[in-house]
Amino acid sequence: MPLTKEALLNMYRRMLTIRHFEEGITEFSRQGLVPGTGHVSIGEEAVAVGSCSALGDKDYIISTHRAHGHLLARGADINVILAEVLGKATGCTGGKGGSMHLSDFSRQILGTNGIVGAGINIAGGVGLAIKMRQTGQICLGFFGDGAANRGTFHEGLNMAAVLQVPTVFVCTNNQYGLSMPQCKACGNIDISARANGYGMPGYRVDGTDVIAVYEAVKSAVDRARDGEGPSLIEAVSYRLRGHSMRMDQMPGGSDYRPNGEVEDWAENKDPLKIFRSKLKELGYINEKEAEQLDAECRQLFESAADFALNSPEPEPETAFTWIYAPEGVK
Amino acid sequence: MPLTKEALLNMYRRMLTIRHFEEGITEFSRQGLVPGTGHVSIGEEAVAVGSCSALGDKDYIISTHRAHGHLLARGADINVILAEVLGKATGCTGGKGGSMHLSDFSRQILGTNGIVGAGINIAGGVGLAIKMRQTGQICLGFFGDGAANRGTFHEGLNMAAVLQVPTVFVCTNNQYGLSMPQCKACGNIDISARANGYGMPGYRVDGTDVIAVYEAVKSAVDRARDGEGPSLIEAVSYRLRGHSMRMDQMPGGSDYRPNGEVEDWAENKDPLKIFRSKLKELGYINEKEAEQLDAECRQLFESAADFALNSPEPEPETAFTWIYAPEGVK
Amino acid sequence: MPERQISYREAVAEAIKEEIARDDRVFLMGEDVGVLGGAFGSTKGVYDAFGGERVLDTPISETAIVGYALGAAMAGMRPIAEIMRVDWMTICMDEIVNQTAKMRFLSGGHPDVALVIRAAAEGGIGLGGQHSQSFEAWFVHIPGLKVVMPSTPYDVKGLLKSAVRDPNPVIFLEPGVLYGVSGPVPEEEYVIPLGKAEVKREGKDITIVAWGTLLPKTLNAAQTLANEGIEAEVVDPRTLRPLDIDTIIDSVKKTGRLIIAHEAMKTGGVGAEIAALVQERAFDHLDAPIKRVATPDVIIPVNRSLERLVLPQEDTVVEAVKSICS
Amino acid sequence: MPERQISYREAVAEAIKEEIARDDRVFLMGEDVGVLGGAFGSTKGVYDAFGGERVLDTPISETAIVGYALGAAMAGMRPIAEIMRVDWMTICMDEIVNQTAKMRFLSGGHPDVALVIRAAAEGGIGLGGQHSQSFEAWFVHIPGLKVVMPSTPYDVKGLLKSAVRDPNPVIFLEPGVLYGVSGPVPEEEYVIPLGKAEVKREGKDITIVAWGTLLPKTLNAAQTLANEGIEAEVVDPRTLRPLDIDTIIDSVKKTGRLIIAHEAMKTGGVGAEIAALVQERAFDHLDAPIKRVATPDVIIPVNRSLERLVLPQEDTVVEAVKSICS
Ligand SMILES: Cc1ncc(C[n+]2csc(CCOP(=O)(O)OP(=O)(O)O)c2C)c(N)n1
Ligand SMILES: Cc1ncc(C[n+]2csc(CCOP(=O)(O)OP(=O)(O)O)c2C)c(N)n1
Ligand SMILES: [Mg+2]
Ligand SMILES: [Mg+2]
Repeated sequence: MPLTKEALLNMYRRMLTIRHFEEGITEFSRQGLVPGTGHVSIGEEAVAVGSCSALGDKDYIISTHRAHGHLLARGADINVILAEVLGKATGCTGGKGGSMHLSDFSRQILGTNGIVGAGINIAGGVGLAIKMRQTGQICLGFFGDGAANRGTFHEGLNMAAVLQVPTVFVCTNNQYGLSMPQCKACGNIDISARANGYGMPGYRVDGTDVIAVYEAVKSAVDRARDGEGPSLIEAVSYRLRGHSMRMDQMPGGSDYRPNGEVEDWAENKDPLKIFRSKLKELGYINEKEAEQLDAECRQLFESAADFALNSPEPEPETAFTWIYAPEGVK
Repeated sequence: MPLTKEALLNMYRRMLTIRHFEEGITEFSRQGLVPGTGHVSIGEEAVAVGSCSALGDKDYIISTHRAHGHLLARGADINVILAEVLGKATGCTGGKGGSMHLSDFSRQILGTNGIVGAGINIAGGVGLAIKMRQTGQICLGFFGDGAANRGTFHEGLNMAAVLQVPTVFVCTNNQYGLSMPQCKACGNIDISARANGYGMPGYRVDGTDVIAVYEAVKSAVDRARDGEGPSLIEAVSYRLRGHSMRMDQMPGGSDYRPNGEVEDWAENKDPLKIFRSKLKELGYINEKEAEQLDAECRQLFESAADFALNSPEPEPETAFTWIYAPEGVK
Repeated sequence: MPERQISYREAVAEAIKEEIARDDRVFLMGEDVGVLGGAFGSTKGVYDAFGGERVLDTPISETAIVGYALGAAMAGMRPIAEIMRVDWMTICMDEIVNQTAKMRFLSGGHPDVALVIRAAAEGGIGLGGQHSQSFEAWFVHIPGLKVVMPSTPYDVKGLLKSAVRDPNPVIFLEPGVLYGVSGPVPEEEYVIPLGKAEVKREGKDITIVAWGTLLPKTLNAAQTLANEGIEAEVVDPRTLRPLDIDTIIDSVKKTGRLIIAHEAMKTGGVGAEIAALVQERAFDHLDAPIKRVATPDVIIPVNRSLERLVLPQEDTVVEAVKSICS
Repeated sequence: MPERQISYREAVAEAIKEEIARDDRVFLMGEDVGVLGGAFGSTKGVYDAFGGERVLDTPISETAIVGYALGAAMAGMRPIAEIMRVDWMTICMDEIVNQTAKMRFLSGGHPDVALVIRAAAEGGIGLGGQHSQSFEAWFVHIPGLKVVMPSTPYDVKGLLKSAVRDPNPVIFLEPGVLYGVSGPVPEEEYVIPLGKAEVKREGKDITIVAWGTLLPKTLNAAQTLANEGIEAEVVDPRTLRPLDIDTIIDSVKKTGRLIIAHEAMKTGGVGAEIAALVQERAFDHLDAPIKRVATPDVIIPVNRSLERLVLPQEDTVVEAVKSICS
């Protein structure tokens, strides 16, 4: 069933929102407003939006350190997410977790992670609970190409296959793990080929094409929902910015990439540009509408910025809460 | 180049030696002479001997908790190994490591391991040193089908492929990891298929056929020696005894196997029986010679038993040595 | 009617069975916990009672065992995950320390981080350096975790049931050498609250805090000492985090002397923490330096006499007491 | 001529370069240590000097990094392995604790177990719960390891060179927040022996043992206290295993009072071990209970003011001193 015009425009809107959000926080980071660091996913929006569009309302996601896009694609409250990135009391963890620890339980977003590859097993475990409780949900677990070389990938995917849990594993292959080119980090650059070792389907898809991502993830989601177990999807895209906002501001922090590589991808494989052309081709949007949408999404960020910048700092006492459950919780 | 009669008989002799050694210590264990536990590899001798026969004198091995066979196949001193299993001062670690920690540096046997899957990375690292030092050796790392589900397998094999180290990974698929049937522990029962995910050749071979094992390992060894990097070999065999000598003595300690399975393998796929028939077929041995060889190998164990049983207990002071290097070592 | 006697391992299995029966969110997962009934027999009968839906035999994948248990907890289950031995909790420390212990905090107060991670601990059965350790000190260092280490069949049953019901992640350590030891366990259901020490023997001359295998050894030592006129009070913390320091301090205020006895390595063991706390809070009540009885800093050997030599024994406790009670 | 000033991170890189140049068995491996020069810049220039043969950028595979380093050591090399942050040493604790620390013992005295495992430690830069920890207490608990944690450019250079030459495995922890701090480091080669504390400031009223980021904070606190008439002696152990307890005891015998200051969590931190040792060996010399200054048992928050609030600061040390020096 092909995506409707409305659905496609909605996807485009989400991608634009992510782009504006991440450009905005990059600027905030330069101004010293972001405590610690943060990892933007500019260039990878099609993976976030394509994947999350394939989910039902009740489905779970688990994500990584590079998660703003996943959260926004899944419909998390932009105000709350931005406030968290700025370490404010109104953020999803009250400013305690920051950019690497975003969540929204009302949307089944169970959390992101500062440890590369740690979410893979958790996503499998969420799938296990779904299976045991027979709720008909699925869980989508995001991770990166770098994470695919951690033991957790192996243990988590094999366990998922063995237990036949309804988890879809989505690897955003943005071609770098910090400074390490994926082609030097993996003995075989085709990460999806690893799925066969676990007896699970693996698909490699163009991660700059949001529709292609959607379709691949959708078929994996359907499969999982039908009780046929987990799948691995590798979405090949490119990280258009530095590894983190902090590193991008460091001298030499991005010197590890071949000359012209970033520019080439930005020019020719920016998922937003590609999708915009596609929408125009389909006659779903014209230049003026596109610009209006762009402005709307920029406005979403601006108003979130208003909210977050004006939000209070967390109260000192909050440093000591949530370490254990409040007494009496059962 | 086909194996000579002498080489084949030598291989058979080694297999017999292992069998007698492990039957002997099983009896010692019943008598309470083995501290802790020990894991015999009865039924898996062809993997040990086939693999080690493919190595040159200077090549390294790294092994597992189920290692007596590997040590004896590699030519370690049977007296020293037996003494170690019995926890005696004359053992390779002076009775401190026991059956799970066997080594013989004079034969490049760098050690075995009580942690399932931990040797895989170590074997890769030995390969790395070989490569850096350009010594022309190779390293063979043994591990089990259960270990193949640990993250160390994944990290170790991928790293080996990335660094192109001369390490040959040999997985003895004896079809069980303790009580867990391999077919229930691996999403895909073909462990060798995982090699492709790392861009490394993977072979699955009949692990009850010592010549088949030899040939597969030999070609991987040659490849590694030629600078073409690591390989994975899965040798399918069967563990004819319980998981450990200790568990074999516990009530219900082997109830997890289907009725008749052990008997069937013992009857039809015992690697010693198979190899003996083969040797007879080739006209390399007759029944009488076979029996004589058997007696000789049994005698090897008897005399090792004499040595080990009469060896002294370790001195109390030795409990405190080898924790740090002696002062002054550089 | 004489009280029913069952072994420590039977008490563990019984607690698990009762909790699975009580709450349909509770399940058991780990290596060989199902069909086999556990490598040490501590889950015998659980699979027979509940089958493969509630008792999952897993591959040898310690990071996945804990990671899956955590994920399942976050989606509303109450897993009991077994890592066969604490020695290989080394493999899943990220899952325990960075994920499980911090999940509530890092997800903004997520309510469902209720899981128990069980493992056999300590040595004494000749299994050597990689199968005889005790890392309770590591877990005690980690905010977000609770750490329990019971030494009797009665305690293990009551504490394990509480651990399963606790809304926090609990590291539950079972001294392997005690699995075969029997003791009274009533047929009726009971629970023992986490975080409460028990005075296992009253005495006025010295306080000995002991847990794990050192608890029974210390009780024997106290008997020997009593014959020589020294009355030791033996406190079993049972839970090491949160630690019931008040019970310990109260006892020290009475006796003026303290020994802490555990099997873990001396340097950096939990004995250090207790000594540090007691000297801080009962400085003026101490008549002698606090002593620690523990394994000297070695690697546990397989050979039986060497192992016996390095692990603290009843005698070690007796001698330590005499050295500060003269 | 004024002494040369370089940063802590430059001192690290210089030590590594000198050792690689000195001994062809030495090499560096880890994530992003090569082309990038380290995620925190602490290996900048090493790759340029020696290239990919002696400086290996690895995949994100912490178990393989340590396991490979160990294997390479066993076959005659002297690896320096970097785990980017101590927080993810959680991932390779088996390789560190069960393999590396025990390899000599379990292989019957194998001579070649010489490797250094480096990592950035501690918080203070807003990186939150999984990137701000300090686990020196875990490693101090493990026989077979040495544990070093230097706080100045001078110390880190001299100690790292010794660590590389040491025949034992060394866990080498570098407080991340100090990478940018500069200090005098001579051009000429020097080494500092492992296991020797240094009295960083003399004083007669109280002894403060401090390491990591707490060392500079404590030196500042000592200055403040001096203005108020309290002369603190500041001892930096530098190596935490083996610990130079004699230097600490000597100081306490002189001052009669002791505070231990570290950034790791209070419960189960190395402060407990030092307190336990000192009360045992200098019981009669103590005029007040030993106090510990440490992070209270929390999870480090990202928000800057909350982070500042939970981590011990100069003020925290000053107040602790006043509480026992009155
Ligand atoms: C276990 C672990 N190792 C290393 C790091 C440091 N680190 C943070 S992100 C990153 C790169 C991750 O690469 P990838 O999985 O491809 O995700 P990407 O950053 O490209 O989105 C590294 C090495 C970490 N946080 N956790
Ligand atoms: C990391 C780890 N997990 C679990 C164990 C307990 N254990 C010892 S041997 C074994 C089975 C190993 O299976 P496999 O790798 O197939 O080797 P096999 O015993 O069949 O030779 C298990 C689970 C261990 N020693 N180490
Ligand atoms: Mg990446
Ligand atoms: Mg097996």
